[in-house]
Amino acid sequence: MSGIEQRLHLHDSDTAPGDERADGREVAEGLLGYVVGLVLAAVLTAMAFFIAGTSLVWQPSIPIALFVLAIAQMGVHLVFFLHITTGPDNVNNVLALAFGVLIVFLLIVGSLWIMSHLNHNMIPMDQMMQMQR
Amino acid sequence: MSAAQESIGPAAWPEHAARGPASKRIIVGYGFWIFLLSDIIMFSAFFATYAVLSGETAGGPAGKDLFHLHTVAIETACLLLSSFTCGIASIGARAYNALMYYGNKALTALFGAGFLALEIREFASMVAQGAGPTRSAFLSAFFTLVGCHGLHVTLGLMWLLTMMAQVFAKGFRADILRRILCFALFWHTLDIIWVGIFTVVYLMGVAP
Amino acid sequence: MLGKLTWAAIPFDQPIPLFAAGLVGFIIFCVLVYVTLKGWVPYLWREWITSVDHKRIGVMYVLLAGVMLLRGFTDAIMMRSQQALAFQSPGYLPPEHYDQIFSAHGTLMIFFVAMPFVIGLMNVVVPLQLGVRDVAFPTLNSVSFWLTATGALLINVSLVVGEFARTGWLAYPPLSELTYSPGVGVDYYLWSLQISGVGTLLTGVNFVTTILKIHAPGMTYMRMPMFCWTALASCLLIVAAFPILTATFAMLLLDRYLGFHFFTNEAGGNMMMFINLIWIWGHPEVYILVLPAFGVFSEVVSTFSGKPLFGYRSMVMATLAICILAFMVWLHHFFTMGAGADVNAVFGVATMIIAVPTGVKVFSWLFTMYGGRIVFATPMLWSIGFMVTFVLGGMTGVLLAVPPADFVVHNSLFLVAHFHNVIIGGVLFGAFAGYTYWFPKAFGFRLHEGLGKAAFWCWFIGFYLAFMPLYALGLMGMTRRMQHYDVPAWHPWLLVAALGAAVILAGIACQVAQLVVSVRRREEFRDVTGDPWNGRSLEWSTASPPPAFNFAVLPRIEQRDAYWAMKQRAWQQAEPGEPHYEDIELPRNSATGFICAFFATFMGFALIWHIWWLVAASFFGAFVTFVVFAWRDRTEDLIPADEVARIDRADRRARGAALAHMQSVP
Amino acid sequence: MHQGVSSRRSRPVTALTARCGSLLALVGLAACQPAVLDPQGIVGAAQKTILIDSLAIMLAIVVPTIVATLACAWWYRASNGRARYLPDWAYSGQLELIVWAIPLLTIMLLGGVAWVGSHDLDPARPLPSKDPPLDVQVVSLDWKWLFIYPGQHVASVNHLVIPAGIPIRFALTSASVMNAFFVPQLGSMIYTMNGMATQLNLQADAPGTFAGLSSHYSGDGFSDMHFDVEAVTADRFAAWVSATRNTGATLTPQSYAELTKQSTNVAPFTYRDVDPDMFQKIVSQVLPPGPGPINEISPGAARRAEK
Ligand code: HEA
Ligand code: HEA
Ligand code: CUA
Ligand SMILES: [Cu+2]
Repeated sequence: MSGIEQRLHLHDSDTAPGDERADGREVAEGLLGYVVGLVLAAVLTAMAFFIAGTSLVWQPSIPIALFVLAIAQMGVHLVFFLHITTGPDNVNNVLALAFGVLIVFLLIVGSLWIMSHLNHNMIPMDQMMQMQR
Repeated sequence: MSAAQESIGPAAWPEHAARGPASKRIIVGYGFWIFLLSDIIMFSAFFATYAVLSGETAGGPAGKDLFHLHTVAIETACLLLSSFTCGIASIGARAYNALMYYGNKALTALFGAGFLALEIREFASMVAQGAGPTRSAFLSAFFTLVGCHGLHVTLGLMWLLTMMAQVFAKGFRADILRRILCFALFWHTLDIIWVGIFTVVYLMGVAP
Repeated sequence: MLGKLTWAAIPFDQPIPLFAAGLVGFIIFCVLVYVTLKGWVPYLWREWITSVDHKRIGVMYVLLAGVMLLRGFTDAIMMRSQQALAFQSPGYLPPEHYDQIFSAHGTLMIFFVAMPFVIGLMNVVVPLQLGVRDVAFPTLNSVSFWLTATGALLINVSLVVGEFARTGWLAYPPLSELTYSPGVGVDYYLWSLQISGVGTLLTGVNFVTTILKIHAPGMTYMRMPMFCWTALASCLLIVAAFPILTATFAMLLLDRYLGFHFFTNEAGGNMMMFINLIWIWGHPEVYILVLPAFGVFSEVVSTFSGKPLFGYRSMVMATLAICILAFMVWLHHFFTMGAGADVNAVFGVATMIIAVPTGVKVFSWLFTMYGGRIVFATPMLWSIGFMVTFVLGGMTGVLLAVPPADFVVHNSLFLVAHFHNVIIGGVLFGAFAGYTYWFPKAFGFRLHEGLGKAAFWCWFIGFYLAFMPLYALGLMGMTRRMQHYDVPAWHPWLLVAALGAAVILAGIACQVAQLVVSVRRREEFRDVTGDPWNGRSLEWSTASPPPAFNFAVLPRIEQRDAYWAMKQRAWQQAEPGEPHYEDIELPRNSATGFICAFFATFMGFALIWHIWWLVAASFFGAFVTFVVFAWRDRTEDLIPADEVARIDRADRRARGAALAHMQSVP
Repeated sequence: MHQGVSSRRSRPVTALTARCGSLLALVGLAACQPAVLDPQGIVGAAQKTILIDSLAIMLAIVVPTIVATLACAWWYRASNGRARYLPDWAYSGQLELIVWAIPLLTIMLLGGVAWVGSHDLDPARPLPSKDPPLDVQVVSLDWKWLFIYPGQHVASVNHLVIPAGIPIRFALTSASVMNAFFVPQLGSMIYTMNGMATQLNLQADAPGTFAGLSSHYSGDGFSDMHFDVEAVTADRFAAWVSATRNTGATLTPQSYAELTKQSTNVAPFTYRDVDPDMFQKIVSQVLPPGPGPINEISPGAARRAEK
């Protein structure tokens, strides 16, 4: 047991991203984590594919639902596969992730906002004239 | 400096830094994590471009006319399973269980290759229909975003095979274990990006 | 076989560039021959080219910046003289040549002068300030450097073989698309920046990891010197911004090489998306440059005032605020594209908010000087010159951030004046301050003070002469990038600006002379104590130049301004006993960086000229290099404890004597 | 305000002499041509005010900062025995508060100016006026400007005639690469881009001639992309229109295709008649974008071909 632990180099108060918690879990426990992750991810994926193809859901809400499912699934991957948690040993990993997510958010939302305004102000003339009428 | 001044930020900070340099495994893992974040940001630029250009079909086919969701579903399954086996392989590596390692890495490679084959087939059929990347801005953005992910998977496969050879030649040495950690991070991240792709490109592309 | 490459690529019909390039080529050739004849090649190979020592790599970065100065400044002088002459006349540079010059000037100055300079300073200083032996990934560091050098090389090759872009330093489409720029100029631009961009990104990753994960014991975040904080912020910006540049350029490349339609006029392409994306990178880029300079000033002002930095926590917060805000303002570069009042207003206000943390920094430096005992050494002169100049440039920046004001000065020489005002007054002055401040640390002797001061005054005066007229010209309606003009009122101002560039030239001459004189009289300027300025942070606690392992024993840090505190304690207590020396492991030299860059150079060149077999061959070469590198068994060399002890004892003796001396003369 | 533009451009002899006269006058004025600071229209005037106001607000703290820096550096020089040395003083709560508060308050003020200003002076916003605006459609080409008057069915190249005192509603596009339309004395510039139409509203308050130019670099011929704006009285404008309707060619897809080819220093000329959908056809890309350089191998070769 402690042999493994030593080889795992997990004695620091810090963990590398992707490392599992250093409390000396068994291999089986590690497996369990991946299985749970796999099942959750599979369920979320199935839901997403189902919603996209169904007419049971109120149509305008579909994109939002898909977004939420995607974010949930990314969360599942982060926690169960990449082992990013909120523990104190993970602070730096989470902060870096938060910074990355912030940039991604600014980039995508900012671009879409700007481009939609630009495109709106720059529709070809025939459409513009129709609008003025 | 008073203690009050010091305690900005999470309590863990000063404590861990107080011990001097972190271990090599943590340094390598963290560095690679930062690199992956930059990769995700690069993808987000392609995502933003795709979102902006997705309506610009220039009279050509739109997503609805081109995408086959069942192929995408199989692709998704392939990647998800490969992510799973990759995780198991990592456990195997850390338990020094060669069989567990090789077996699962081989499965990972197999699923990855399956994914790639499906993707290449999809691309080829689109090009054959005259819906290649030069047809419209929408298709340029589509091929670039999805293709960039595919390129990452390809590079990942090259890396994976190199790693298997390395373990074979050198055994589970500390530096090899660090690389296995990085590869696992890389592979899982590709899966996360794929979640974005199948949601934004395929599902939203065909959703009414 | 050779793709698009033919003899026509060499501009035989343009004597000026051909001659200039020939001359440079000849000089390089002579240097190479001289070095070989002197038998220095093995030394260079062992100690520099394959070195993975952060100090050596840092010096090479600064050297690269210095060499690129030659071209960047030549371009600047040519532009200034062309505009001085081109009143109602075509001047001496035809448009297709002039257009290459300003594009090359902007590209070189930003990517291959300013970037390598600040990255070089970070390389030399950050691990020393953190009290550690190296960066997180030493070999990667060498790869970064050599990839940057590859980019610089490719741009300079474009002088002789083919042409450079004629699109401005950001290559807006559709002008940069194949239809409107069918030549290889844009391809040179794109590939050299893609390759060097990878290098820069890796540097960013490397330093973020270093600063967050590798410290001497006790070096908590709140005890790090300010320069480390700004380097961290700058590298976070690199990590977040450069991938966007890579993606954007990749799309333009796909348009040009494979007929995609991202930014073309046809098939639904949208050039506005390029402009949007390039500025999401471009705005953070200017803070990538200026933040490390802010760090340098913090160190310099505090050292030469003999006081700790005022408001350290505020400074840290301001740095992080700038780091985040940098990503929320990019639209201010295209207010005039027509996104509408709301978008413009939001981004205009967001832009101005950056003036708040920047102002906090300025005031903190001011209060650091307050109550100090200020020594006007050259680094301090640069810092004061900066505080005066940068404040003006920042102010005009805020003016540009007011959308209705920007509507009449956008793209004018007013804008050109703004950014030279902040870049020269901020980044370059910072680089020069850092250069004179840390030079003795890196080489073991100081730079000549008199010439340094002369250089400062030439630069300072030359800057105002060269760029204040541009503010006036901007308000007089003169746009940037004009090859000639017919308005008489502009002419006198442009003559003054040309004069200013000449004064700057004198400043650069002083700097060259300073370097030559200092090297020749190095024994006279020798720094035996390792602490020539009565410094405060850890880099001064080791020898100059530092041994390969930086610190014989990792220092223990108990408070901010760690070395200052150690000196205080040393004065109070008797000399503590000798530390316990241990064996030190250092990363081995590696040719990986150089070989990778070698293949990258060929790959870039082959891509530019469509020589596909060479592309494949060099890609394969680079891959093999990596695998070979990954296959090494021994990655570290051991320095035995006796050796460490021997080196360290000499330093401790010299330092002890110096401390005693300092104490006797308070 | 009258000022000389291209004397290298070929012009009718009378215009040339007039121009020479004004040139001489200008040289007499020496080096002063305060374009942006001498606005001749309501938009420009408002922008000038905003510019000066913002500058004044900022100078009010920037100048003291500079003075304080120099004073502080001088007083605390090491050789000044009278200055008090505070080797450990590095923190003061009050000062820190002030340090954040001063720029913050300034920026709140300026931010207000920016917010209101960018709404009031949005280029797409119609100008207040009792007269209906005149529509002008602007097309930037390699390397010249085409001005189409849809209501009058005429067009001109490199010369813009507008009635003074009446708002002009511009719709702008580009035949090839990006440019920006800018008349410094009238105010706001705006980009022109192929496949899109941007909007701009300007007005000249009184008759006069103003310099206009492209303020976005567009390639080798860029420096010559300037034009004159002639603001005239309503009567003279009507006279100009009817004179124009009687001379020159008509602007058809064919003559437009000819115009899109790269050329520099095109002397101003006019079109007697214009296809009413011309601008829309350009914007919606029914008419293809300009071809760019033809058969270029190297810059030198292109130049040789030009000669
Ligand atoms: C870091 C950025 C940087 C720097 C330092 C400079 C420095 C100078 N620049 Fe540059 N400039 C740009 C960035 C920079 N510029 C950019 C981005 C553009 C826009 C390009 C475009 O339009 O696309 C531009 C455009 C530009 C123009 C074009 C204006 C126009 O569009 O009409 C002109 C005109 O004269 C000009 C002049 C000068 C001059 C005279 C200097 C000189 O004052 C300064 C020369 C100084 C040096 C060369 C010193 C630097 C040297 C070192 C740092 C190394 C020292 C090393 C050792 C001692 C070891 N610049
Ligand atoms: C190192 C480089 C650098 C730095 C630090 C800055 C700093 C700033 N820049 Fe600049 N900028 C450039 C480099 C830089 N810029 C370049 C290269 C371009 C043009 C690129 C191109 O088009 O080619 C450009 C262009 C540019 C534009 C686009 C203009 C246009 O295209 O029309 C704008 C507009 O908002 C702008 C604004 C600002 C602002 C608000 C700051 C602020 O960060 C400044 C903050 C500092 C201060 C304000 C001074 C100190 C503060 C005080 C003393 C406090 C009190 C003061 C107040 C409250 C006002 N810049
Ligand atoms: Cu550019 Cu619309
Ligand atoms: Cu900016």
